Amino acid sequence: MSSVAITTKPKGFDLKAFLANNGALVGLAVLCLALFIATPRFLTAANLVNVGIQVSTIAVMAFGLTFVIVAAGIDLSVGSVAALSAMVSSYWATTANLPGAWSIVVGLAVGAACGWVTGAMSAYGKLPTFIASLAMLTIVRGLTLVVSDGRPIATSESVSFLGSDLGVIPVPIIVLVLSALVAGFVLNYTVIGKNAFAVGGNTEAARLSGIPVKRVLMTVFIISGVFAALSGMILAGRLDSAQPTLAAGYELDAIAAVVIGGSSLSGGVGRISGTLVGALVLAVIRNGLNLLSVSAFWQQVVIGLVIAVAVGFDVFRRKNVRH
Amino acid sequence: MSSVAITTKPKGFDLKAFLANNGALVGLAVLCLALFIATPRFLTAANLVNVGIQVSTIAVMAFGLTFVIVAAGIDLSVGSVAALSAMVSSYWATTANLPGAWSIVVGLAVGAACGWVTGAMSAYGKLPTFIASLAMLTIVRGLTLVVSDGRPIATSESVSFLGSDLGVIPVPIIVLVLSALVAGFVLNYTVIGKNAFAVGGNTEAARLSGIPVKRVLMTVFIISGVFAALSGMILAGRLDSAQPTLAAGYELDAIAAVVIGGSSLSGGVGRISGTLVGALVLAVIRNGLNLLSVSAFWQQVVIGLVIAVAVGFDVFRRKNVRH
Amino acid sequence: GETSAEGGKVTMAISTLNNPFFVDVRDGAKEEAAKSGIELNVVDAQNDSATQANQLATAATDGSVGVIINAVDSDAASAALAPVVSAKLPIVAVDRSVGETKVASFVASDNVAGGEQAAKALAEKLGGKGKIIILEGVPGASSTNERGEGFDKGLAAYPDIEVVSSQPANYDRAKALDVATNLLQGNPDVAGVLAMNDEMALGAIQALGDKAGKSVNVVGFDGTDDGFKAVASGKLLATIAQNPAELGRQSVQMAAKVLNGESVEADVAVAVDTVNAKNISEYTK
Amino acid sequence: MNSDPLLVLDRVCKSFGPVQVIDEVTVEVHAGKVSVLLGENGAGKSTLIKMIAGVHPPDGGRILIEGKEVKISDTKSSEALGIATIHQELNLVPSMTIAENITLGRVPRRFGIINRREMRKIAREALDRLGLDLHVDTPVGNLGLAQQQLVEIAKALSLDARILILDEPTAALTTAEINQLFDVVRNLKAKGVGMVFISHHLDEIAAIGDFVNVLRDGQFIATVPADTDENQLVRLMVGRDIDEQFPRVRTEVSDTPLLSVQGLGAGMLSDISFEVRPGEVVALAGLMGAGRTELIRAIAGADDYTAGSVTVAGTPLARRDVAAATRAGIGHVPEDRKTQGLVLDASVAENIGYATMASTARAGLVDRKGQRKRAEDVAARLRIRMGSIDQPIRSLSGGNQQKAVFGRWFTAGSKVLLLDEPTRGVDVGAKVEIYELINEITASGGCVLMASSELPEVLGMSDRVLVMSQGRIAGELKTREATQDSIMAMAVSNVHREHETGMNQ
Ligand SMILES: Nc1ncnc2c1ncn2[C@@H]1O[C@H](COP(=O)(O)OP(=O)(O)OP(=O)(O)O)[C@@H](O)[C@H]1O
Ligand SMILES: Nc1ncnc2c1ncn2[C@@H]1O[C@H](COP(=O)(O)OP(=O)(O)OP(=O)(O)O)[C@@H](O)[C@H]1O
Ligand SMILES: O[C@@H]1[C@H](O)[C@H](O)CO[C@H]1O
Ligand SMILES: [Mg+2]
Ligand SMILES: [Mg+2]
Repeated sequence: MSSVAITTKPKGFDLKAFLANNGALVGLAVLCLALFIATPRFLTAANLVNVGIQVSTIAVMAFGLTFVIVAAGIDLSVGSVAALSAMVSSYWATTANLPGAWSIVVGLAVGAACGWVTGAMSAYGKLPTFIASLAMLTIVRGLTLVVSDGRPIATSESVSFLGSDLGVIPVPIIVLVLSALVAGFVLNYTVIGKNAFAVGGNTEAARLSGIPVKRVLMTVFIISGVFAALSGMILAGRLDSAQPTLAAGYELDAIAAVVIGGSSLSGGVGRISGTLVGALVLAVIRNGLNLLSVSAFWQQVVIGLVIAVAVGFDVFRRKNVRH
Repeated sequence: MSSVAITTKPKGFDLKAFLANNGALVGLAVLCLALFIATPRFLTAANLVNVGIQVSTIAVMAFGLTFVIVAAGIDLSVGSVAALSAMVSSYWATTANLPGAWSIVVGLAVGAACGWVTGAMSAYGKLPTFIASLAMLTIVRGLTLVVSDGRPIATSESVSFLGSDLGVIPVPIIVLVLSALVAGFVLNYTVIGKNAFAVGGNTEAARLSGIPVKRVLMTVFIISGVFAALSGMILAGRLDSAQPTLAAGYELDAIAAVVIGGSSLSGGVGRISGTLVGALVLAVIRNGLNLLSVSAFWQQVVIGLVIAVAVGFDVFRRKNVRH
Repeated sequence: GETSAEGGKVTMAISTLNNPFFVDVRDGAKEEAAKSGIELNVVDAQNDSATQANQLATAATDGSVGVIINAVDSDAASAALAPVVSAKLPIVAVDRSVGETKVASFVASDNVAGGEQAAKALAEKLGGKGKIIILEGVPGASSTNERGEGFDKGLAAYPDIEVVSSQPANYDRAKALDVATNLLQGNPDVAGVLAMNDEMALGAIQALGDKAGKSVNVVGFDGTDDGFKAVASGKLLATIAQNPAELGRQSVQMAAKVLNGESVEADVAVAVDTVNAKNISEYTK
Repeated sequence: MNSDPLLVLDRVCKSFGPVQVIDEVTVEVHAGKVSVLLGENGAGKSTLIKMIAGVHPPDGGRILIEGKEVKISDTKSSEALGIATIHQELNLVPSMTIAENITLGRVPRRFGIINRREMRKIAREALDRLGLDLHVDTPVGNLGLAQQQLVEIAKALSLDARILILDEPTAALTTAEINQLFDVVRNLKAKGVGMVFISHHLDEIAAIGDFVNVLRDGQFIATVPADTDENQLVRLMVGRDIDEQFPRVRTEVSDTPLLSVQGLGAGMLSDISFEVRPGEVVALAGLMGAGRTELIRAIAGADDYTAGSVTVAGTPLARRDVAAATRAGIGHVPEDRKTQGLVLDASVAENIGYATMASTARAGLVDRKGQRKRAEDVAARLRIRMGSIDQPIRSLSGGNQQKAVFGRWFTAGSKVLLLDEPTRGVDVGAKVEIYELINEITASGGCVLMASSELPEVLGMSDRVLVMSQGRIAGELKTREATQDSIMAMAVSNVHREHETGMNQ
């Protein structure tokens, strides 16, 4: 019977299926509507631009992380990698006085190198990705402090550009959109992406089908490192300064964004659009709580609840659709 | 045929098997020997007592966490739970002026309640434990700030006792030893512990054998919450004050201790003695790096490397023994 | 300006509320705001510059008529304040400077001077010689750098005092306990501890146990309630008392004045005092 | 066997640590012929074919392809040599579609960008070869076990290899799909493809095999023609005679039902009512996806149901409560022992003890001594072959693992045994031992409900047969009066009538 049931394809637009597949999006819409009713300040162009800028760093970081999570890994080092990349790129231009135009490339290379190391630890050293990236979280933060000697370094002009405005449009939003497109394309239309899904869905099957599992692991961590680096440079660019504590703890937000967006931590499932929505959910909540002048302490409580409810809703929804 | 090889039982003491099963312990011994050679200050009674006190908080926290990890879960909320428990127990005695003798019990109850909530989110709400406990990390920290209004609260006498000395022996060390015995006993000799192993080894098989998987999940999180609370109160007792930022970030150290001690993040494997050794490895390294006056920045790098190497060594060793 | 303080919303962006010092700053500010009829919206950056940047951007568009900032990091604050500057809202900085950004008023204690006073208090007690250790604040925070500068200045006059180690403990008591314990282990003959705030000083006192105030002297900074208690009990040699509530009150006063079109001083220096056994009774009532 | 062989495994060896699993075995594969590997569970059949597939390169001996020595170091190089392998364990990515799974590892691409249309085309063609009417965009995780096995086969076929290896491809299939598969195999034979085939079903060997290589304990025993008498094959394989393949001892059946299911409905199941009496073995037969597993799981408390009731010895059971079912005397041997039956890294003793751990505990303390003794006793009684009761159950052969799951319910004193494909992938010798366990249960007044896709097993071991179709009970037969044909006729009976309701869930 299943063969019969399964061959049936939806006729026309299936609202129920759409809602079921876009739980986070629905949640986001509800959230925005609630805020729109609660305060007139939410739906102003200026505020929406704010949200866009604010979401950019976590979202870009989370795009890279999506690859790792799809491949059934986790990358706890993204916050530290963001800091080191921003720091080295600033050191390069400001302290070492090397050509500032290259600083972004240098930062991205640092991110790729960090990803390479984490990937190698997990692919060749056979460390669980949780441990490999936990070790890197500490190591890379330590290196950031060593490079900076614990002091902020001014960013180069090209990094500052990443945090500035281009006419009326803030550069972080442009970078965000481009990153989403590139990440989405790579994840869905290229062999790199498909291989990540296969490895995450069933590593052994992937291996037996001739997919180079180790290389796939290396690749997703390098991608994660590069996006983390980009995110770190946007952040530093916005502050015109690379801080030794930059993006500390952001890994948890980025992971939350990916998971709220519908990726499964057990691998094999994930979408860049979902991750973007997940990051937006977090940013809109933070923004809204500030607009509504909710006390800083209660904000943390509310954000935790939202993470739980958003993912809980997603789990519930999926269960109900399957059967 | 395999039966032949397997029936061979070790005659007398099997050094190779011992080493293979106690990788972290060997690592610890090597570490201690190296420090003993490097600096005469290491092997003084005073310094060893220091190490003992310093290890106590992370170790006690990690004991509880071992239960969760054995059951194939993770608990990121332990640091926050330690803080809230210490804060509420101090609030109870100091601010609300209720009987101070009860404050430890109140603190432990807070820990149990937090564990109950995390457990319920994962068992009944079907949230991945990573997400449930991540949400709790934020929520519980927020509540700690709400309760304390951001200020430290002086601890009650009974909590201060947890951080004091009993004759020449520091109470944290006594609590550490007792906790290890209790945790080890529960994990190995009771139905609670054995159920945690079964659920962590294969949840579906455990469920189909009639093991109440949900209740087991609830139980391990409650245990984790109680040990986290105890650890938080030791910490506060040592400071005579419950701090709103108490134990922030300690969850990563605790997880590292459990994993260095040989537990597997995929569940079904773990030992309390291993966790103790894991916590000691981290504490001895920190202590040693300080004795050797290594800069704080490089310390982070070294600690990350040690986590990677320790777990890597363990992975390698197991692979070589299995086949 | 054409606005008036009465009834307007002012956003106060604080670096972190996980520290009693800033809770006092906030409370002083709230008190003053209630008096002058200002709606004070307090946001907490949890010591993260980027979070602060986000909060300032929100403040620029959410109807706030003015901003009071306690920067996480002085250099980064400049860029973070850009949206507030372009929204032409008046800015008052409190406790920490904000780089090049032009502010209506900067209300602060002099951290360099305070650092110098702290160093002097310890050095004199030690008779101008001996080994000491320094506990630093959050790396990169301007108060860390400024107090460090003050320590250096103060110690320059005492060439026989040797700083055997200087390590960050992030203004955190628990962190300081472990760091101090370890440093003392490596340097058992230390005679003094110079901590960049009271929380860390108290952590060091715990690490010292009975030695605190006897064979080893500790100096803190801030003048928190716990700090004063420690001075009174003789465990803390001295603390450089800032008056955080006063910092908060003054910052709101300055903001109110600007909003009402009155002129204000560009720099409001709130006095720091060396509080020790001699004058402690004036501070504890 | 006279022509030059396509592939030769020449005196290959393989050890895992100290354990030598393959000891100087020589096997040949010829074009257009099916070379069967026969041996007990754990004899080394899968290990042998993994050498060809590039999973476990041999540590001794040579592999020759058309007379030339080759090194097959990984799966890619095996594929490059024109070898396709269907592994014993399913190797599919559940979250990916059928099309993605079929093209796994060789997605049609240009400059790294995937060509989806081409991907679907390859998949469609592969499914058509097996006559499978599945949509290529269906996620594989939504398919039943049998359908997944067919997708796995389709995937291997789509490689157009000259050497095809099939490791127990029929274990999860029912007769209809097996016949379909054999048609394809014959077709490939005609095209000159050389094949290696592994199965524990002796009748299948005669049906498509050409010659049989018998292994025992990792050693090569003999190569004999495929039409060799079954008893002779069994003797070669297990080293002794097996008197009877289905040693059912019928017992007195009392009247009061032990297990009673009334009006049960859940998911695809609707209105299921029947009773099983003490001393009785009732078989559940049906086509793939008929709903047998769902029924067994609902009774066992593993899944919820929406209508009806389950009663054991007069006491109604709570829904979806395995512990309650266990206490009432139900024991459940699930469909897939690896994922649902065993904690693979735990010891044999622990695996046997899970169902009795809580009930024998005192004040929350595990009765360690008692648990161990009970496990040892039951292991001895069921003749579980192992080195020690403390070894990880992962290291036991499949048949012995299966017996340990039985052992769990023996120790628990279960009176109602629910068996789901109890002998899937189990060798002839071990099968007989499992059948004897079934006899023991009924002899001691228990009863057995057994879902099985192996009709000989159904006919040989049950007393009554319930035939399921489309989630309903299509009819009931007395085993004595039943034949394979009468069961099959009933199994397909109302397929068409139910079509409509079946798809609207
Ligand atoms: N990776 C491995 N590590 C250790 N031992 C192994 C490994 N793989 C197989 N074995 C052992 O090798 C022996 C042969 O296993 P193999 O899977 O080849 O048997 P088989 O003949 O295919 O059995 P079955 O009929 O149950 O499929 C068994 O004892 C098994 O436990
Ligand atoms: N989670 C699920 N999602 C979609 N379909 C399912 C799910 N679970 C079961 N099915 C379908 O329900 C049908 C009944 O499955 P069940 O396993 O009970 O059948 P069966 O008679 O035991 O057959 P077999 O085990 O041989 O496949 C199958 O066609 C299966 O594909
Ligand atoms: O002035 C404050 C306090 O000293 C506090 O303890 C840390 O941050 C500084 O900026
Ligand atoms: Mg096999
Ligand atoms: Mg079935």
